[in-house]
Amino acid sequence: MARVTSYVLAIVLLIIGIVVGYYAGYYTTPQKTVTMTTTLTGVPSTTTVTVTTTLQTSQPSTQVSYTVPEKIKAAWIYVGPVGDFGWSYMHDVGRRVVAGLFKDWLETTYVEQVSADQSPAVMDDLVRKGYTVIFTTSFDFMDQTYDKAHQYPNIMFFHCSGYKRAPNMGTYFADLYQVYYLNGLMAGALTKTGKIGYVAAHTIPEVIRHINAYAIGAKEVGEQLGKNITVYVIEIGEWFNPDKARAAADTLVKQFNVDVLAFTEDSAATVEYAENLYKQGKEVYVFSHYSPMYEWGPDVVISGQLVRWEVIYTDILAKVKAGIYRPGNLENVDYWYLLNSGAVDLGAYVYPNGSIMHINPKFIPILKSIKVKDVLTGEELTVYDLVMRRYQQMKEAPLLQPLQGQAITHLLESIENISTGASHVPTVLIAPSFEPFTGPLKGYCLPGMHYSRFCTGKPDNAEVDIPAGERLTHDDLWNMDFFVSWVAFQGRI
Amino acid sequence: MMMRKPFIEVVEIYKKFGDVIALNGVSLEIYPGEILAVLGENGSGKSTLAKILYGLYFPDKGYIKVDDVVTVFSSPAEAKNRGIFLVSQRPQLVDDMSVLENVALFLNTSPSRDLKKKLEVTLRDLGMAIDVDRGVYTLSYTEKQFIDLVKALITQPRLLIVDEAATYLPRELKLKFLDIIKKFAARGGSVMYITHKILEAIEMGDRFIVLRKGDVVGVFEKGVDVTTIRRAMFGSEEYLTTFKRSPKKITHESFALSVENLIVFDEHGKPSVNDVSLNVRSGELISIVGIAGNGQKELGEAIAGLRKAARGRIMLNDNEITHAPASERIKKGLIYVPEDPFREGVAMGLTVAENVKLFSQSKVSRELLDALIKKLDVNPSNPFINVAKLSGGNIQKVSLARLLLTTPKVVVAYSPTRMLDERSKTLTLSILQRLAESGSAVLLLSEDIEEVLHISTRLGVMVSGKIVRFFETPDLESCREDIEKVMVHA
Amino acid sequence: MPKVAIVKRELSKIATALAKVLVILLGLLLAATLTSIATGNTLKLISITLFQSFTNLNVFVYISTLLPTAVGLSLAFSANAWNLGAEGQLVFGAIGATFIALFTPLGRQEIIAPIAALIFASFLGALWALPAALLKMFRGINEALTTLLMNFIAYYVANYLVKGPWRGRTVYGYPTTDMIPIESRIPTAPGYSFSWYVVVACIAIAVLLYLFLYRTRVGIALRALGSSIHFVELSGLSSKKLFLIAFLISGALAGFAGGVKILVYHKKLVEGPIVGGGYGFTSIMVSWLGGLNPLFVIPASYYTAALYILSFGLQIGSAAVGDALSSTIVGFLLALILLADFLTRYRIVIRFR
Amino acid sequence: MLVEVVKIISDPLVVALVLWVLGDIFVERSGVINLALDGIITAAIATAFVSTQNFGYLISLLITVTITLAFASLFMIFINILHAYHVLTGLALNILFYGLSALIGLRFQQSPSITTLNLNSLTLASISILTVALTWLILYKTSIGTAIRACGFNPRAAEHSGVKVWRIRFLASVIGYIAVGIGSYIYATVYRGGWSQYTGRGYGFLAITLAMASTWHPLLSYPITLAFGYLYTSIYSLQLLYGIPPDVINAIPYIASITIVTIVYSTPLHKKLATPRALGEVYFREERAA
Repeated sequence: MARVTSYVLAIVLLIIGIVVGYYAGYYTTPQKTVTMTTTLTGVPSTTTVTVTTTLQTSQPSTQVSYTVPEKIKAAWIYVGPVGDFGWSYMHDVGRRVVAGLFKDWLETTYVEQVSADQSPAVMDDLVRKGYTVIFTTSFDFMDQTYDKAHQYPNIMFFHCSGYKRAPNMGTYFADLYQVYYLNGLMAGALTKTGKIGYVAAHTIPEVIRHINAYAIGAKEVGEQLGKNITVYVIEIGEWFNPDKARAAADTLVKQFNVDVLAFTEDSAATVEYAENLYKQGKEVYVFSHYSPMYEWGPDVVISGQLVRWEVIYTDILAKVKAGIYRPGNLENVDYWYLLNSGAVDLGAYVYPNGSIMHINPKFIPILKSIKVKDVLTGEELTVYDLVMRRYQQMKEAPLLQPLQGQAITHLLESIENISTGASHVPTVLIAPSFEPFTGPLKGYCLPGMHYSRFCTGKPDNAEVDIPAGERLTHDDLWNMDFFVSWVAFQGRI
Repeated sequence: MMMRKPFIEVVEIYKKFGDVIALNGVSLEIYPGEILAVLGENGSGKSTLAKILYGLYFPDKGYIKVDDVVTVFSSPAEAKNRGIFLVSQRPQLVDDMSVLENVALFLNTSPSRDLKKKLEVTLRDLGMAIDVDRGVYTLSYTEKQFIDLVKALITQPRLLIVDEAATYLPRELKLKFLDIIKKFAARGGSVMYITHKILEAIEMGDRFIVLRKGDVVGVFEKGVDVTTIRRAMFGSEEYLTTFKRSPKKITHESFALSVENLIVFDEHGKPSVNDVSLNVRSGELISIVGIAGNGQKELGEAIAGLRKAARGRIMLNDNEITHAPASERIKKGLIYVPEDPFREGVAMGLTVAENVKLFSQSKVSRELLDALIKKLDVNPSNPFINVAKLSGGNIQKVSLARLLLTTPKVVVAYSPTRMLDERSKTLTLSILQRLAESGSAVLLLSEDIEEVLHISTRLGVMVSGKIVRFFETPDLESCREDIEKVMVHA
Repeated sequence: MPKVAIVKRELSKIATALAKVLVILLGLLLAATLTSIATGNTLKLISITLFQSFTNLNVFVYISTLLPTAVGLSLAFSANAWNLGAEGQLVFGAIGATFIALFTPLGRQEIIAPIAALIFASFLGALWALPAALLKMFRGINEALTTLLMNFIAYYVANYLVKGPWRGRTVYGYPTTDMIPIESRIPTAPGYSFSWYVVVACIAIAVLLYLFLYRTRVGIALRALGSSIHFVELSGLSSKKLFLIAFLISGALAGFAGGVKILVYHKKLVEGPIVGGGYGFTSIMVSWLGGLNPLFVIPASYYTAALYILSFGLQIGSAAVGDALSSTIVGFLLALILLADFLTRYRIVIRFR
Repeated sequence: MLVEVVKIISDPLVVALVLWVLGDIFVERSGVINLALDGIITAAIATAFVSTQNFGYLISLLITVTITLAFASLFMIFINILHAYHVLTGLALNILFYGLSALIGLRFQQSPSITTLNLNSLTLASISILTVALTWLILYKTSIGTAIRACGFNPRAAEHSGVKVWRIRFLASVIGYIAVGIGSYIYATVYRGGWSQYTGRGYGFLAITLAMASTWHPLLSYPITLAFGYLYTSIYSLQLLYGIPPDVINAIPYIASITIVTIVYSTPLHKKLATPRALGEVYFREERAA
């Protein structure tokens, strides 16, 4: 009996298998034609604008025949879920903006929750499905993207936050340190204890820049108001861990008497924590990080940093469509977008009409009531005005604007202004007229990290002394491995 | 009696496990106040029937009629609600809980103080002094079996199914056990008494039903004789019990196995083997008997290395093995045949062939495997079948394969015939005897003097962890009464 | 009142396999239909993605991590060694491979480097499994607990290394080591992201472990350990040694997988949770999917790998399918396997009297 | 010292953790390996969050517990009716529940945060202490508890005593998952107040580990969870004061757990703690193996 049933079952299964196979086969056939379109070849366009100047020695760029396709298919790979309301979320906001803006010729897609070792397979899949522009939005993906760039010479890759580039792989990043400095100014004005906290995900140069800029700002104002500013830093060791961020914030507040917090961690946990404290009657202020977090803590968020990846994505994709960016000339494409580009901004909330709330209105009267001096000019003004003045100073960096997006410009970023030799035009401003990382600065090298010109070859905790007037260069910022001396970190209190 | 309405009717029950038909349309009825004895060999379907009546197995076809209501039980809970309870071969208690908790579990109440009092009274009335707060794992097999019965009686069931539960109890306790059951029937309860021991059945039963390979092959009234039942049980097949004690043929003067002043503690740190010394020469078959729980099991396990020896020495061919792990002892030629084939005798989940392969230190060829299966009469004979699919008796047989692969220097066996029907029991004992004849030193630890009387060259009686007396005459049968007296009254 | 009972069903092996395949296929169709209804994508698009996921050679990317780990675990589980620490052992394997490739002269020897790195990775994986095994053997401490806890510790060890002593000189302070030398990397198949060498090795490992478990006395004894320790002892094999063997082999194979991840995919040591990536836990699932039989673990790892591809593939080019929906679908499909397993092993009997 | 203890006892995260551990103890005491806990917690947190936004605190508590029970029932159907391997079921369903959590959260979210409930220390402390006491009473002093533990020790013998194993396992999961649901509710509304995709992932495994470490005994689980909670939430000051790197600090709770368990097992105490021996056993009534 059982035997008969199993034979019947086998035959039925076989039939169904054939049907299913046919069905699957039928629907997969047209796909082949889709893949064909991606490998279209043609005469190279003559409208190329080459901005590249070979600066670094690199592998000879492979000659790839390429024409700009009618419709551009671009894909984003995210390391986290879009719903994290942090890093991946903001990238996706950027993606949605360009998708709407260029909807006539741009088709976008994204893949979320991809880990480093899964990313190559995902890239394979994307290439096979005809995507020609791939944005990989995590440092973790750097080497994998680099490898795939070599494997697929006519696909354009853009990697966020890394430093490896190839003829068909560019890099981009929006850096927040200037905004952190502005946050620091306000923190210095609003702290009562003079103790300021910082919850850091990892102490990598990017975060070290943030912390230092923040500390410099806080001291600039705090010192004038007679406060002894110390920035306490706790590193939690993870990019995304709301509960640990919260525990660290709690430690800072309860054990180190900190009353203003800032953080680099991809969740709103620290803001939520401060808001809860406020409801329990304890006032601890906080700066929102990365995405607009005002809504999480309307009573405690002073301001924050905002990122607008759409600025970079619009630029890249427009240039791709125009044929400016093409596989073969991305070797020197490196976006290092600061305040002046609009890719980052000061604020914690975006109004429905698109304008930005730079400072929580609740705190504006307080900031306007505190008077300090501008250390550059000696002029007396309110903290609010100081923040806005600095904001304007850093937002203006006129000459470099059209060149931005090119690695070559990084060499010039620390040059404040340049003399033309013509007597009626004394100097031309090319970089922001104000830069937080300008000497004199004193600091100490971090244990185990010795890359910068200040710490290479020196022991852990060695003194760093940046002479007055010296402005740190792009390279110095990239390699930052020291804290300014009023940052308390890992036993150095 | 026939005029009364049956309490329960079993109608055309059919149950199949894979390709094996366990019950092939069995019908019977049980009346209030009677003891129905169900007889059959291993694998005849007795236990399956009991489990279907108790809701543990779901019948493929057929139904049960209780008080004229047609039903089938899909869980023991349902059977219990109808007043049916099964006391099975292995006491079904939760080892990790106390006696009180087990009873509370059965009665579906909380382990309260009232229950504790009630239970203590009941136990005292039955003459059992057990601390009800003790964990069940600390109880002996006998005690567990009693608790299993007692907890059933507290609920005042209408039908008590006793599945080989008394078979392995020592005589005195067995009588007590059977007495309780008889009293229960006398008060109007129904009993289904399942056994493979014909004499026991005749003693207990009011009516008899004999099963063979899932069929009812005979229904007898009180007064039937042994031969009739035996013929029904075994059919035309002849079955023999011819044991001739071979003349003592001691090949070595030295001892193959010697135990010196051995002390073994049980789970509570009380000595269960207390200062035991014994020597076994090659070619000898020595039996140690005693009522269950007097230390035979612990002695056997200590010699096998499954239990720690607290003091004393164990020597194997003049090598000390007191602290060697079990695996080491086996390699040195000591083979232990455990009582419980399920837990220690075979590995469930492996095939017969794989089990045999594990016993053997060398390669096992297909021919050897087939020969072994034939010799041991394992049914079904397919060596690539999962052991778990065999019946209990057949599993025990597979576990005996370890004795047939080599001629071991020393064999220690503890109740190896429990769970076996008479034919398999004979087979097992003859294997042990043959091993002794071919030069092994055999130590047989048992709770049943019947089975060891005929084959032992020497017989020791163990009471409370001590060997109180050795009997060594050519005619041990004549000492039977003495031996029993020593077992009970030392 | 009708009586419902679940009883065993005995199907032939072929019928079982076919029935499972049928249930899975129907499940895939059902999943495709539901997804297309839920998201408004055409059934065609979803079906194509489904079909492509199961035919995409990149399944080997996942197979080469899941298979060795799961095969090792199935050995451990059948020996009743509850090694839930594959994740940590995998991370330690990665640490071992990085050590050989980056910090020893072996790392610059072609061919020798990857082999040496994988061997050392296996060794470190086994080493990380050792404390749990020893604690169990000598102190009786639940090995499931210790191995589970040691996963987290392994994560933090890796984190400490990449941020502390092993932090690369050329990585701009990011928490990774430097790249391992080219000689020690294992090249990937053109157009794909896996290495044929590794795939062949993994399948060979599965087959060898099958032979070991089912054909050798020690292997059979390991499986017997699952049902009775005393039985194994009484067969003349030391259960403690066997337990240790089971633990070490499963640890070593997880370590091997960790080594593969470094040599093929990461090419440098990164933070623990990124190296581990949850594969250690998924492998536990895979080994049970394969019924703890190394040969069946191969299709089980293929299926799981295809589901990984599927969960990303679904997101590409279709509207409204994010990770949330694709992981729901993957969970649904896995649950269907359980259902298929049930249907082939049991049947439900309903009787009205 | 006392202040520290009070702080830990009334820490909402620790209270949630205690409830999760106790919920897990109920389920695992009945012999079911509860690996689906992680997914269910994640989904329950998402549910608690979005239902609080849509319906307010009180109704949200009801909804959270109901939905948690619905998820638990799905898990139990696989275990008890489909007779699936516990480990496999748990891990497979986890993936499903993670997905569902994100679907629920993303679909019904109104705004990124809610105002957290401000429960005072006494309330929070008494919630956890009461639950511990209640768990102990139910498990050790009632008939249901006896049946639950019997199913964890030896389902076969329990069935033989007239216990419907599947029903008791179901019941145990219902009781346990009520605690899990309340724990998740506390996490979402009292502790966090915010939600992002996959919030709460990982706590399930942590709870399972802590239950294991306390040998599934409710009274023992409390101090162990408190100790872990203390190490988990309060040791970042070590980093600032003594310069201990974060990864060493993060590893301390886990190393401490192993050490504590080793010490406990080296004392005679552990012999008194009977653990559910049949944990993970796929119980099929008609199985012929004894």
